[in-house]
Amino acid sequence: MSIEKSPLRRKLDKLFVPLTVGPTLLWIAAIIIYPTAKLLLSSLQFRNPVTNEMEFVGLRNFQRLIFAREGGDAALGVFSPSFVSITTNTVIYVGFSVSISFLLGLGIALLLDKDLKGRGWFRTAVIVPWILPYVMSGLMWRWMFQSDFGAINGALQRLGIISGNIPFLSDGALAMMALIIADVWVFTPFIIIILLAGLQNVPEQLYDAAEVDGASRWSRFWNVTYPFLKPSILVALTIRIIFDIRALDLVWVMTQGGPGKSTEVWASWLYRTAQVFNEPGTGAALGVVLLAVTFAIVASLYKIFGESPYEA
Amino acid sequence: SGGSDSSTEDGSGGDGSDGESSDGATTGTGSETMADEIVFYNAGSLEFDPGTEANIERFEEETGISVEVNEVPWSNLKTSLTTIWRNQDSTVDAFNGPTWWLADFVSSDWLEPIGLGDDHMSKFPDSLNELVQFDGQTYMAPEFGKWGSYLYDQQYLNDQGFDAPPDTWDEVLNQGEQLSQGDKSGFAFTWSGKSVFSFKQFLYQAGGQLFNDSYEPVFVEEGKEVLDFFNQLRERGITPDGMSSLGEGGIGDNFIAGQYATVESWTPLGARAIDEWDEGRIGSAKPPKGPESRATFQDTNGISVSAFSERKDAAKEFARFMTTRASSKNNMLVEGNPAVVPEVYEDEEVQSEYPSWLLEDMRFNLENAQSETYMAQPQVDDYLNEQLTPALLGNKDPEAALNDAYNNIERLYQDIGLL
Amino acid sequence: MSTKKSPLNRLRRSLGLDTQNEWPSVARERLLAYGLLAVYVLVIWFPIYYIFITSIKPSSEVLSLPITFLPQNPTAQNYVDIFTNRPFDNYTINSMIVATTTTLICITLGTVTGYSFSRYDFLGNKSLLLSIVGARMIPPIALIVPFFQIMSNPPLIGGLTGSLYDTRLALILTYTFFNLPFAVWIMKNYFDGIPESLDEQAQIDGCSRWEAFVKIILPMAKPGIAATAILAFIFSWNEFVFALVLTSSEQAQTLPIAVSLFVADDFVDWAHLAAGGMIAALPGILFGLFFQQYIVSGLTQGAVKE
Amino acid sequence: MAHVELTDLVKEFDDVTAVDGISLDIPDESFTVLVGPSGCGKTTTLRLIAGLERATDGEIRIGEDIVNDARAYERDIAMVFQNYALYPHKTVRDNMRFGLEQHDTDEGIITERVQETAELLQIEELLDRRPSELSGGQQQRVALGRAIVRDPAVFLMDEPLSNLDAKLRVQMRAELNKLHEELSTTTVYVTHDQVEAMTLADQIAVMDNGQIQQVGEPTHVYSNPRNMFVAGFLGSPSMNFLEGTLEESDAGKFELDLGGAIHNVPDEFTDALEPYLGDRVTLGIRPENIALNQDGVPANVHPATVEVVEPQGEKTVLELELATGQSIKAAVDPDTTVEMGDAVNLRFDRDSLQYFDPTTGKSLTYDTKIEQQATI
Amino acid sequence: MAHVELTDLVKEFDDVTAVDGISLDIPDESFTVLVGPSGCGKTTTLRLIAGLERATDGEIRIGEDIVNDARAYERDIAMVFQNYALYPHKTVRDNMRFGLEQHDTDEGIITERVQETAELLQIEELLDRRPSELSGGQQQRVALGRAIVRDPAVFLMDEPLSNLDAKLRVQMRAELNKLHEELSTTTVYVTHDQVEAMTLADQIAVMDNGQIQQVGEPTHVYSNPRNMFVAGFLGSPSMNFLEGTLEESDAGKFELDLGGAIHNVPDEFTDALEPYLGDRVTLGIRPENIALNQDGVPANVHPATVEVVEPQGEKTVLELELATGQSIKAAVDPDTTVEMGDAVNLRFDRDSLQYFDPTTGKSLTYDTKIEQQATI
Ligand SMILES: Nc1ncnc2c1ncn2[C@@H]1O[C@H](COP(=O)(O)OP(=O)(O)OP(=O)(O)O)[C@@H](O)[C@H]1O
Ligand SMILES: Nc1ncnc2c1ncn2[C@@H]1O[C@H](COP(=O)(O)OP(=O)(O)OP(=O)(O)O)[C@@H](O)[C@H]1O
Ligand SMILES: [Mg+2]
Ligand SMILES: [Mg+2]
Repeated sequence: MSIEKSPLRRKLDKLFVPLTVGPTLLWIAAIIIYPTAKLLLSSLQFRNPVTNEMEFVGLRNFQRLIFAREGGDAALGVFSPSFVSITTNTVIYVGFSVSISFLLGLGIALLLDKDLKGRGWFRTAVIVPWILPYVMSGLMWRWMFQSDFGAINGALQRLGIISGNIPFLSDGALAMMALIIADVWVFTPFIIIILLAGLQNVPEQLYDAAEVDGASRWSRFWNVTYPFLKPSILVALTIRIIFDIRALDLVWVMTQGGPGKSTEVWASWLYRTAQVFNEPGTGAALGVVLLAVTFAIVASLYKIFGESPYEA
Repeated sequence: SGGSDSSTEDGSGGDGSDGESSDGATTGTGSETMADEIVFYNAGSLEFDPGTEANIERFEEETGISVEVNEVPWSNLKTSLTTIWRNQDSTVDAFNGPTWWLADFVSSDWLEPIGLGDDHMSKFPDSLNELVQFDGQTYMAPEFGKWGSYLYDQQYLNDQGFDAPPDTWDEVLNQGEQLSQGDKSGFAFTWSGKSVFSFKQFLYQAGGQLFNDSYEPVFVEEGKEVLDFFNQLRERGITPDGMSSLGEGGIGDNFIAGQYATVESWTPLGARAIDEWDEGRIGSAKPPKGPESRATFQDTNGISVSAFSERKDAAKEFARFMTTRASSKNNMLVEGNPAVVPEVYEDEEVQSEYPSWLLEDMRFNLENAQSETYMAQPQVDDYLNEQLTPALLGNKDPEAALNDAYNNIERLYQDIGLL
Repeated sequence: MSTKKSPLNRLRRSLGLDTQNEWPSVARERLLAYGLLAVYVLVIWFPIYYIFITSIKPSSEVLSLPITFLPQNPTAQNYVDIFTNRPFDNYTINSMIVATTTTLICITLGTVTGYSFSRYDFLGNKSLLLSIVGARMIPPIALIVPFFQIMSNPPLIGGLTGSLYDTRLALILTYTFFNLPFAVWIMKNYFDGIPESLDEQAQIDGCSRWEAFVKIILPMAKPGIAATAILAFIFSWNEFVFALVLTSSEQAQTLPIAVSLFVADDFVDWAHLAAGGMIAALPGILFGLFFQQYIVSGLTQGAVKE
Repeated sequence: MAHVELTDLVKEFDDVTAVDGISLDIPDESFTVLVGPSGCGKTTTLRLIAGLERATDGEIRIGEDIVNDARAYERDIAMVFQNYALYPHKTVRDNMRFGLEQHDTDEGIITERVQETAELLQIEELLDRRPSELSGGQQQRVALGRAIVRDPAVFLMDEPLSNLDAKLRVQMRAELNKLHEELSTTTVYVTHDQVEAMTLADQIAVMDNGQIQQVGEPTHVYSNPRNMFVAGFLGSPSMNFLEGTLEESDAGKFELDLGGAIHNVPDEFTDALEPYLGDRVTLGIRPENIALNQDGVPANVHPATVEVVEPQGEKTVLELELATGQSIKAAVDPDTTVEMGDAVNLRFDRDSLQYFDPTTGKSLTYDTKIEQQATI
Repeated sequence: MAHVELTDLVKEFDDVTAVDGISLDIPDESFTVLVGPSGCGKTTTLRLIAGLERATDGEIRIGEDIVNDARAYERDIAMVFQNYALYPHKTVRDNMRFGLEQHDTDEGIITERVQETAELLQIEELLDRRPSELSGGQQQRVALGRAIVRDPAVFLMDEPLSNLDAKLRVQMRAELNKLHEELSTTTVYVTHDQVEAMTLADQIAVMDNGQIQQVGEPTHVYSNPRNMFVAGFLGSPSMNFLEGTLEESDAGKFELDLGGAIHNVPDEFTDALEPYLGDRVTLGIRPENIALNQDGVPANVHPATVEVVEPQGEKTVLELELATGQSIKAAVDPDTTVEMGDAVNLRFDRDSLQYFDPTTGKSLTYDTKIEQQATI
């Protein structure tokens, strides 16, 4: 009598892990294997536009992509100039967007975690920029940054801060700044959401313990909030960086990588190469490079933030 | 302009008044074997292509073939098509796009020769025919022109004491300086990420070319002259700050808002200005004469048929129908796109709709437009853009920019075995 | 002491103004927080405001200088236009179906799988998780062509369904693939924060793994699920590139495509684009509000705080 | 080190008044123990002193300062939490170091103090583990260590030994005692363990329902409860209460009619009890003050029947039924050989008798006893 | 209801062997109490029985079945966790209902049982609160309620009363006792409270270091510890140990030379101790078995000086120094009037003497005493 012997329940229970993990694995495997194989294979091929043949070229795509050819611009060393400049753009774009939106998002999340009346409304209000289709946001910002009819020039003039128009999207540095502003605007809510959810996991009593230990606000943040927030920070930063490295919509809609190549980033370059230039091989090679970079970044984020507070 | 417009055009087209014998002749014979539906990919929403829309309606009515129009955002149509065709998919029967995509598509074997004989093609200028033919086969039927035109604010010019717009490069510089006052700029281009197109037409005006017949890039010498001209425009404050602007949305709107004295712009800005401005304020001009000519850059939209289509006959019929003289005229009347058939400019209806000076300049552009087809066009254009933009903005030495572009293109061509 | 229970005090307390029972610094900080949040919301809403007033300006006013921050002649014409000239109802329905279905699949699979990864040591646990997340690290733009191929000629179900090109199902399958790894990962991290002793107590109370999960852990994971759901929804709601290549007509095209159609090669119809954008934004905002409820309820119940 | 003074302190939660106006003087260097039934507000009182809750009303003074508005980290206190509240992500060592680091203690001193404290608490070997790898008692010792490693103005300890076994508990109690003798840090200590309360406290405060019932030296409070609550709360098994009517005997002596048995009231209480003649009065007698007098000797002897015999090791508790039908407990020597059903005579130790007003619960003889003790 | 049998049970964590081969028979309907020092493996043993940990080795049998492979939910047990583990998102009521709902109990019965149990535990008024709004003791009662509301095959309780005040604890203990008498559910109970162990247990198992040291009836184990660990662990203050050399006196009697004082070994132990003549032997005597014999009467009387007087209410504990310099504790009547520095004579109750091997700790006289008890 003491031992329950419902065989079905027992069986289902035994199958818990397979049943919960299986479908997800199958789904992902079913849909990923072919494209990945294709990606890897393509990265070793080159489509010759003249003969229209896919030729096997080994690692030459990577070589062409990353390294300077003989007689290339010596000032830039062994790397291909466009690779260097686009990589620099990407680093600037991702670096600034992610860090600004992270700090901003963290601040807002901490504010929203407070016991405020009407914080539900604030939360919704704060999330909205992220809910708008990126394409629309990108166009909206392009419209905002427009040099004559744009709201930003308009507002700055109205406030008497500037007299002429600033050609935001025509100047390389300004265009990058505009992109970063738009990106921060769009993606900060994501950070807020993830961190807010994470803040729920901080046990209240530890704040008490830390206060009694004499910890200042700052120290309480580092010693109590932060360790419990780490898993969420990991999620937030990882997803944010992965998304931004491959962010295409905003760039494509706002600047198409221009003026010149001053806002060209890996993602737009990949898109341009693979889809516009119809060079699947180089595109795939760039994809593989991007994959490797992403892996490296995620791995190091994992190293920094990967430990759950309850883990030994 | 709405449905009533197009239906009257229909009537007149059906009259056969333009006397093209092939028009309507093939419809009857092919109809038994022909599919009764095709899928047509249009760049952007048809709402902004009322000319095409009106012609499709006529086509459906007259042939009984229904056209499923799939609207694809402009900047991504090529991506869509490339994806589909790389998978040899038969989803698309026909699409509408610019001539400069052709070389790539044709070399990838993605397009079907549309098989329109001289009957049909001879009404287009030779320069245009050259662009759409490869190895003697026609791959695209030209639908309407999109080349640059030169427009000016007549009233402002008069106020400044000019009765005509600048006619030569030198005049552009000299008048421009006087015209640029206060908020106004003397001259503006459409350069949104497409500096290469503006560059090309000035290159032709300077007597240059991108490539010679053996695929060698040859633009550096004349290119320097062009950039020198641009640089002076910028340095003397004739062009607005940050010359690479936001495309028509920026240039055209600013022009209408009264920001510019003269512009080089994509049509149909002229038609818009006529609607929005007081009578007689808008003026048009032929391209300024460069060292060599008054060429403009030939950009034409046309209709092509997919090599993977399973309804090629119907698609070809569609391509033909959309590019008859009647359709061309209809498109121009409905939307204001310059016709690609010279005779259309003589049509009475057209002449009554548009001022004669505008028609004259449009026709002049059609006949004097130049273009080139070359392999790996997107990459080549990208290499040029990449270098030209900083040069145009004054961030890079023009000569260095041109040389870099030259080297990159040369290497590209070496890579793919053309050189 | 009886005064403490007066209605006035109750009111003050419920408004968070009760400095009597609470630290003055907390009350001060609360005011500061209100202030900062208000400023932040104003700033980030300015572009939305601007796009909104653009959408109710007649085209002529949109492009006239000096620009106006209060519309001079507000009009609904742009909205009328986009619904009469464009199938915005279809686009909206497509977006809703695609995003909602994707979200449901992702949170269902994401929660159960994330839970297993959090609680059980099974074979290759860590590396398996890594490969699931790794699958998501492949830049999607690099997969456009193979995805098109799979969808237009689906390998497993192809015989049954035929091509999935230009169907909502194609988008759902694709988006699920892109979101599921993140859903698993976020939920795994979230469950890591819920003490295992509660699972144990549930077992003692007679729950099988399934029951313990569904009845005890799941309700506590609401904020995490809400965050995941929002993530999946927004991704699907906003996705552009795959929607572009996998769909071609209004039977499957989504709002981002619809909005981008207002951009012609050489012309942007700002007024109508703004109106279309506002329409595209609306269901998303409503959805956000809806899920927002879940986050808030998750929080106010103090769900996970021990 | 500091003197702590609570004046009319009130703390309300939404609909609960957890602390309902308590005033308590905690002298510098004293060891004050709070006892009281579960939910009476002990933890809340500690949290108010700590500065973790803000007082709804009243005043808290530490040293010279009114600290109502000071937050916990400004108050220089150390606290042992009832539920430990260890940092799960820190090792035991780091849990203990943390408070010292916050107070900018020298690295050398930190290491030394942590080591010393760990030895004291017998947790040296656990220093590198995380809380999740510890048993309940081990966690509790870490929580205690985290507090005593510091040198604060006030220690607050909330049932810090509740999860330890008796032996360890005795050791720890002794260590705490020694520690307090050495450092003389003002300490407020919550416990539900009688022995802890008795042995550690300089003063004991008995709380009930958010209010303080009595404050004083532990033995004093134990022997002289002010009311039935205190009398009943302290001591285990708790004091027996027998209610009866107070009458004057023919001999002019007072006696309590327990309804079937007569209890003679000692003479010294006559004055105090006089006003209650004819009223109901409750007699209180602790189990350990009841002797089994099987030989049957004089006054205040009540016959009873043994109902339950409960050997508890060091003593044996008997449950007995008086002739009046009332039930009463007695704690006797473990050697005592009685069995269920045995008839015995109970002798109440007359020095330990207490009398209460059964309606208000107030002790009627408190003042008399205090006076007596003073005169001795 | 079921009989539980543990055989050679082992549980290893990464580098700790928490349970190190224990065998224990828990008869059906019995109330078995596990006691032992902090960290000795009590909780782990409960968790093994519950099915929350998987045994590294050994066998667990509940009723007829070997349940090593059965999961917790299949074992039909109810458990009170040391750290409560209340569902934070459920009200007290729902915390209590949940287990019943899981076992498909009738709605009517659920409501009734929850109400009854809440009354029993005095938490009726808290039923609609959430755990975070409860005091420590209240939470613990909810945790207890959640278990006893059910009717499982086995109850496992891990220090379920540790956070309650003495009075409530006595009440709860009585309720648990009553409950067990009514339902007779097999119960395994961990406590560090001597009194709880003594009063509740049918059998008591003393653990140390992951091993069981002794099992038996509580009073039996208390009076007849098998080794010094058990002897020292049970009882508070704990047993005094005095080490000396066993010698034979001229009179042929055995005596222990404590180094300055001589202790006479009762005759009945002569046989048992014979092999140890000339060796070191430890004498054990509980504090409550030491009487202050200030009048100076016969044998086994040791002069000592009072060092500390610790009144604990129901008794007073004295720390004394023997003439040999050894320290010893005695528990005496609270009335006893001694003061620090007083010289007293101690009399060890001869029936309560124990002798141990100081190196192995084994009791030398266990068997003799058991025999004696058997013959009486
Ligand atoms: N998850 C774990 N990982 C590693 N060691 C553990 C773990 N759980 C318990 N231990 C160790 O196993 C030993 C036994 O622990 P257990 O919790 O059973 O002790 P206990 O007898 O219940 O003690 P207490 O009375 O202090 O609660 C302890 O030394 C403890 O530190
Ligand atoms: N955050 C809170 N919200 C609402 N009520 C609370 C809260 N904290 C405590 N209480 C209530 O206040 C009263 C006093 O609680 P407190 O924790 O001070 O009791 P305690 O004396 O420490 O009890 P225990 O001995 O059981 O720990 C209890 O009735 C408790 O339920
Ligand atoms: Mg408490
Ligand atoms: Mg334990």
